[in-house]
Amino acid sequence: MPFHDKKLLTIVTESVLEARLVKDIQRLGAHGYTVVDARGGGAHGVQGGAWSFDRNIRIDVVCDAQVAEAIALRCEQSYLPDYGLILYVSDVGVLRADKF
Amino acid sequence: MPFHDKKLLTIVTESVLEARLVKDIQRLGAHGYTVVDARGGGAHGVQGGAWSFDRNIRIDVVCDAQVAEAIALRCEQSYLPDYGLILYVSDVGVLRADKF
Amino acid sequence: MPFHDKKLLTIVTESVLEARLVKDIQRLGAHGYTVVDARGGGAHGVQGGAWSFDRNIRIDVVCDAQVAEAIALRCEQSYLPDYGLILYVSDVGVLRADKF
Amino acid sequence: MTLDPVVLFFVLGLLAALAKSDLKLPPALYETLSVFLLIAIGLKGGVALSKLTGSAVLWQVVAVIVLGAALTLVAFAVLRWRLGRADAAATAAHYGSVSVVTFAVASAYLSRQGVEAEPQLTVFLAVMEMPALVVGVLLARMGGDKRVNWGRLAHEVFLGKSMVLLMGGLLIGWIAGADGIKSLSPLYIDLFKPVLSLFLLEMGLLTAGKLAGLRTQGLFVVAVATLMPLLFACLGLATAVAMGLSVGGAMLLATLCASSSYIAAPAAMRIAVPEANPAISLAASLGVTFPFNLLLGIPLYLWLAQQVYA
Amino acid sequence: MTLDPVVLFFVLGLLAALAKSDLKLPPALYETLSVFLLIAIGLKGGVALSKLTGSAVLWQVVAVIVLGAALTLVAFAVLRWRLGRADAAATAAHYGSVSVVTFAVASAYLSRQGVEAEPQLTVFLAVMEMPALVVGVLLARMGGDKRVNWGRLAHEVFLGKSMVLLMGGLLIGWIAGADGIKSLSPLYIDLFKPVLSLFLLEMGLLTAGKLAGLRTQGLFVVAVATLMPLLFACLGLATAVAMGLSVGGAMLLATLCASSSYIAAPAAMRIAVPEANPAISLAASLGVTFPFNLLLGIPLYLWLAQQVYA
Amino acid sequence: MTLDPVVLFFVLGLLAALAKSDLKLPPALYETLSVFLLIAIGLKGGVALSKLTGSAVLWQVVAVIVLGAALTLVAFAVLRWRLGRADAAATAAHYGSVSVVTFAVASAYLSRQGVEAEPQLTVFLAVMEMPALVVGVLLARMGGDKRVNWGRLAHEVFLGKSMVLLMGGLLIGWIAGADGIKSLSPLYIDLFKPVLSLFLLEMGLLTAGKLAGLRTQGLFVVAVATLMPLLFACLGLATAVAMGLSVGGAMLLATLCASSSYIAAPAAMRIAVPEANPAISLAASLGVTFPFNLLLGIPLYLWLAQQVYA
Ligand SMILES: Nc1ncnc2c1ncn2[C@@H]1O[C@H](COP(=O)(O)O)[C@@H](O)[C@H]1O
Ligand SMILES: Nc1ncnc2c1ncn2[C@@H]1O[C@H](COP(=O)(O)O)[C@@H](O)[C@H]1O
Ligand SMILES: Nc1ncnc2c1ncn2[C@@H]1O[C@H](COP(=O)(O)O)[C@@H](O)[C@H]1O
Ligand code: NA
Ligand code: NA
Ligand code: NA
Repeated sequence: MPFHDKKLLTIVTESVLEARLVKDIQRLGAHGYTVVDARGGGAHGVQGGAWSFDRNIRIDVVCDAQVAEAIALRCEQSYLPDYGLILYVSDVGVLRADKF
Repeated sequence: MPFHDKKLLTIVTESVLEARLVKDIQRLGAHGYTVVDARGGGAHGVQGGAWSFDRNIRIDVVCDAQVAEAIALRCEQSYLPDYGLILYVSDVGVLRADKF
Repeated sequence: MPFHDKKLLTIVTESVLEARLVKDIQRLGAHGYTVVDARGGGAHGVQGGAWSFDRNIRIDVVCDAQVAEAIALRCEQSYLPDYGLILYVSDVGVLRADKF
Repeated sequence: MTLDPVVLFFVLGLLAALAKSDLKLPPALYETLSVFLLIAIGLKGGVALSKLTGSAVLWQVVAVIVLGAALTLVAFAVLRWRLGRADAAATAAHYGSVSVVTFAVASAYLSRQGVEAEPQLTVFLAVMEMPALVVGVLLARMGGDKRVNWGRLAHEVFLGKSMVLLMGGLLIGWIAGADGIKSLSPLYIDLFKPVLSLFLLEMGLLTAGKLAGLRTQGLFVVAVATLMPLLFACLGLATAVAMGLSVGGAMLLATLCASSSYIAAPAAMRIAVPEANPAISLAASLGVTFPFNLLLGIPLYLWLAQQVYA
Repeated sequence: MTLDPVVLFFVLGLLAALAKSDLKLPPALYETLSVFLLIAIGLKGGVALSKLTGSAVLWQVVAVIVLGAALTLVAFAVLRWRLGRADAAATAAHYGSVSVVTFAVASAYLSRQGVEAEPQLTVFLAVMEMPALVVGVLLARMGGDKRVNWGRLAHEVFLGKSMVLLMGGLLIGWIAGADGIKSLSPLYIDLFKPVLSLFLLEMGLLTAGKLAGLRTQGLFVVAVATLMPLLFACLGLATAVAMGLSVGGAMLLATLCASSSYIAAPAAMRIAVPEANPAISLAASLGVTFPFNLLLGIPLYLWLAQQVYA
Repeated sequence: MTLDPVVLFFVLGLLAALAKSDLKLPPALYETLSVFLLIAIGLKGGVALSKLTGSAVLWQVVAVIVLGAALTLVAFAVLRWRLGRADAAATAAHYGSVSVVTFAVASAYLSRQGVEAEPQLTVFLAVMEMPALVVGVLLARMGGDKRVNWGRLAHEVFLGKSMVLLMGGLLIGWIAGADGIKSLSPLYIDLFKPVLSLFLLEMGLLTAGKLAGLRTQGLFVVAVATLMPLLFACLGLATAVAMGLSVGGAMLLATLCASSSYIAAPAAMRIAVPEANPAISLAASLGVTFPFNLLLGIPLYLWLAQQVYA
């Protein structure tokens, strides 16, 4: 089966940013996104997940390389300085290239 | 440490399909699966996660390339036409090849 | 945009191990981790997610190859023999290499 | 004719969501509340049933099942005018089926007005969920070449969560009787209305989300979603008169007919008629008909019943 | 000897799950209900304790701790016949420990029958959780070369969720006394039984899942899981007589002995004896012993106690 | 002057978490409880308001809004001594704002002591949430070059979850009045205190987590977090006297001033002043001030009020 090359961009950050990130993601050209509640720890300490502002989300976006870069740039400039946030990209193969 | 090459297949779709997909996955030769509740948005609109039929799930399966293709084919034929569903594969290294 | 190469290590296992695994991960040199509640099935049967000891967690760690190997080794020796656990690594690109 | 405070909670949720407040109730709460309401309604009905004698109720149950099926056919005929077969069938199933919460609010409204109703109405509620789903699937498949997986549909209908809880509660109430249930009443009876208020808050939030979907569905759907309940309420009233129900019973049967499902039907249709677009049926059922019944329908149906019985 | 309606909820859950209904309660509800039950039982016991004087209870507590340890040894001896050391030890720990919900249902049953019981039984419930876990781990490690991480085990046992809530509730009830607790009683006392009904619904759903595991475990496990409770109930009765408890107290102690843990013990054993297969102990404890006690054991133990005290 | 049992639940949670127990309540429960408390407090206030006549309250509301803004300025002046602008401003916003749970515990304490308070205090609670947030953001942005997104801030403040629920409850209570609310009281009134006990258990668990953060924040933060409430309580008392409130009203206003926000303020500041470190303000507000008020402050403020009014 032919899988088409795309990028998978994953963002883990504070849940207060969910609404804003979703808007950014759509504005920058992605055709969809998936969100999962998470907890975790990093440079900004432990996010235990008990409260809304103590909770992380994980957002996954399958998209083209340029869209992934645009979203990454937006995160780096707008959120990375002040919020707990990590971001990584990887290569994935998708079924219908035109969907993404 | 020797990591063995396998495929990671990820499906994001409506939670009503969980039981059927799990059956499919097992029948098509995967040795396990992991499910996480999710929300998201795409061509079928926003799945906010509040209700059972307004919720997505994310299923991850580590398996051989043939099994991944078989599951992908099954999804494409049986679910993609009518349900909100995306699917992607990537390369992963696992610890014990025989477990998958 | 320059993405730097790192490893993404994913562990899926019983939720009773969460506290211990987090300690291990930090001790072995990772700078952060992300945890998500999960359910699933595998060689140890179905983990339905209803109870604390019937629930899985999925832990993701972005780190260097050596750290990933050290964590994998620790899991293989300490937890794999007795607990339901899978583990896989993949390649990801991150924004700021020094964060991980 | 002031609004019941529980309805104000619905309005609060609706306004909050329309104003884009970040108010959100946890999904687990929504599920818990719906489990609670289904059991509580079932228990109450079961206890009431345990006091009944005679077989009249049995005939009424049959009549009500036929009514549910008939309403689905009517709804299909109306909807087919503009919608494709699958969409019309799935939406018709929603309207032939019933809304548990609308029933609960109507019951609360009745008892506030001091009007009594027959105990078997809860049984009607339970049995009216089902026939519409079967008829809806039949309509969707008629003439098509897709075969129906009846096993899966039967499973979905009879073992769906809402059916199991409603019927389970009914049976437990019936077996245990008024005395046996007494120790459970501090939760299932005394807290019923305030818990309903929380549930309606959540429904308000969810309804607002579906209103957005309306814009794309057009005027036809909105018109049907307000006029069909009125028509069905009248059909329900007529049946109630024929069955010899009291004013209260007639009003509740009218409400059942006028109400449309947004729990059992969407779940069943998503499985059995997947090619139907759930956005259409939910926008109509939850976005229009549910608030319409809550805010205007319920008092109206009582007024209608009182005119008929005057 | 009709079934308490709360037990009917268990049956409902069991049947729904066996019929493969999609009924599922959210995990957060399960956790909330168990938090509630533990606090409520603790509070009630604490208030009762605050009215006691004298040191007789202290000796009884010591006796009951010894009893818990002894039962674990007996269970181990029986189970070792067919199971490996780790599995036998872990399962024995389940049977030497106790089930909070079985205790709650037994108390409800007693008070429905109008039989009183000593307040310290709740204290017994709390202290009987623990010794079995320690003995179980000792048995698993005896003769082996794996060293026990006693710090981790102690932590698991004394700071495990159920111990903290039960003991915390006990202390708060004891400090605040009947008057102080009065403002809390609308939740912890009045709603206790109906909340228990919801919890039992969930337990029914979970039990069905474990029944599937039984098939692979074979007849030996099933036999042990039905006969051991009977044996242990008798040992409990004997101890109760020796301790001078009333009929009600004796029945509850018998129930505690007959009951097996499925919350504290599985969690502790998974940490301390990870090489034991949790499917075996859960299939026995939750799949067989729990429903057995609920449906047959509890009335039987009261009958037995009444014979002994007649 | 014994501790209210609800406060014991806080202590239990605190100790359990400090002892590293694995006790954790599900996040959905925390959210559900906070939704409940906000609605319940709002409803109660709204019903009380519906009985008031005259415009005196309006002036009091204005006075209280000014007070909230003034306290924020005072807090900023104190905090700026050692903290950077953003951190000082964000933390000041926490202290100028109020804590719903502290208010609830204080009300419960008052009614246990048999002291009455004016109904409008609940309105004060609602309106005092907001001005501090606005002033805090202004202080953070003054002299800087970052522009404030006022639209987003207004949205966060007026449509934030706690504001919507509190105000919504208030309005519903006001519209429905005492009679209309009666059917809801088994939940929102009778269960208020026991539900508060569960919430405080959770708060204890969360507070322990923030205590850890204190170590890195140093003595200055701890000192401010204990002394500022005392100072603010006195300012509140003075205002209350000037406004002509009763002893009970004065005590509650003092408590409002002394309390600091840990729900609305952190959420608003994270959005509007993201460069502030939330660990500082939460360690102070939740780690120190909240337990201080709960355990010592509340009885002290009543005593102070009684001295002033003696
Ligand atoms: N190395 C990492 N691997 C996986 N997740 C991480 C890592 N570092 C941080 N995170 C996640 O990202 C969130 C914010 O990271 P930080 O800004 O480092 O506090 C944390 O709460 C974690 O959930
Ligand atoms: N490009 C995407 N990246 C990540 N997740 C997506 C994407 N598109 C769709 N999804 C997820 O898949 C679900 C179904 O997609 P769709 O069929 O496009 O509505 C959505 O609700 C999302 O959770
Ligand atoms: N092949 C697989 N793909 C994805 N997840 C798996 C796989 N095998 C096991 N898992 C997950 O890992 C857990 C433990 O696996 P096991 O030890 O095989 O029972 C399961 O409960 C699943 O959640
Ligand atoms: Na209908
Ligand atoms: Na036992
Ligand atoms: Na304040």
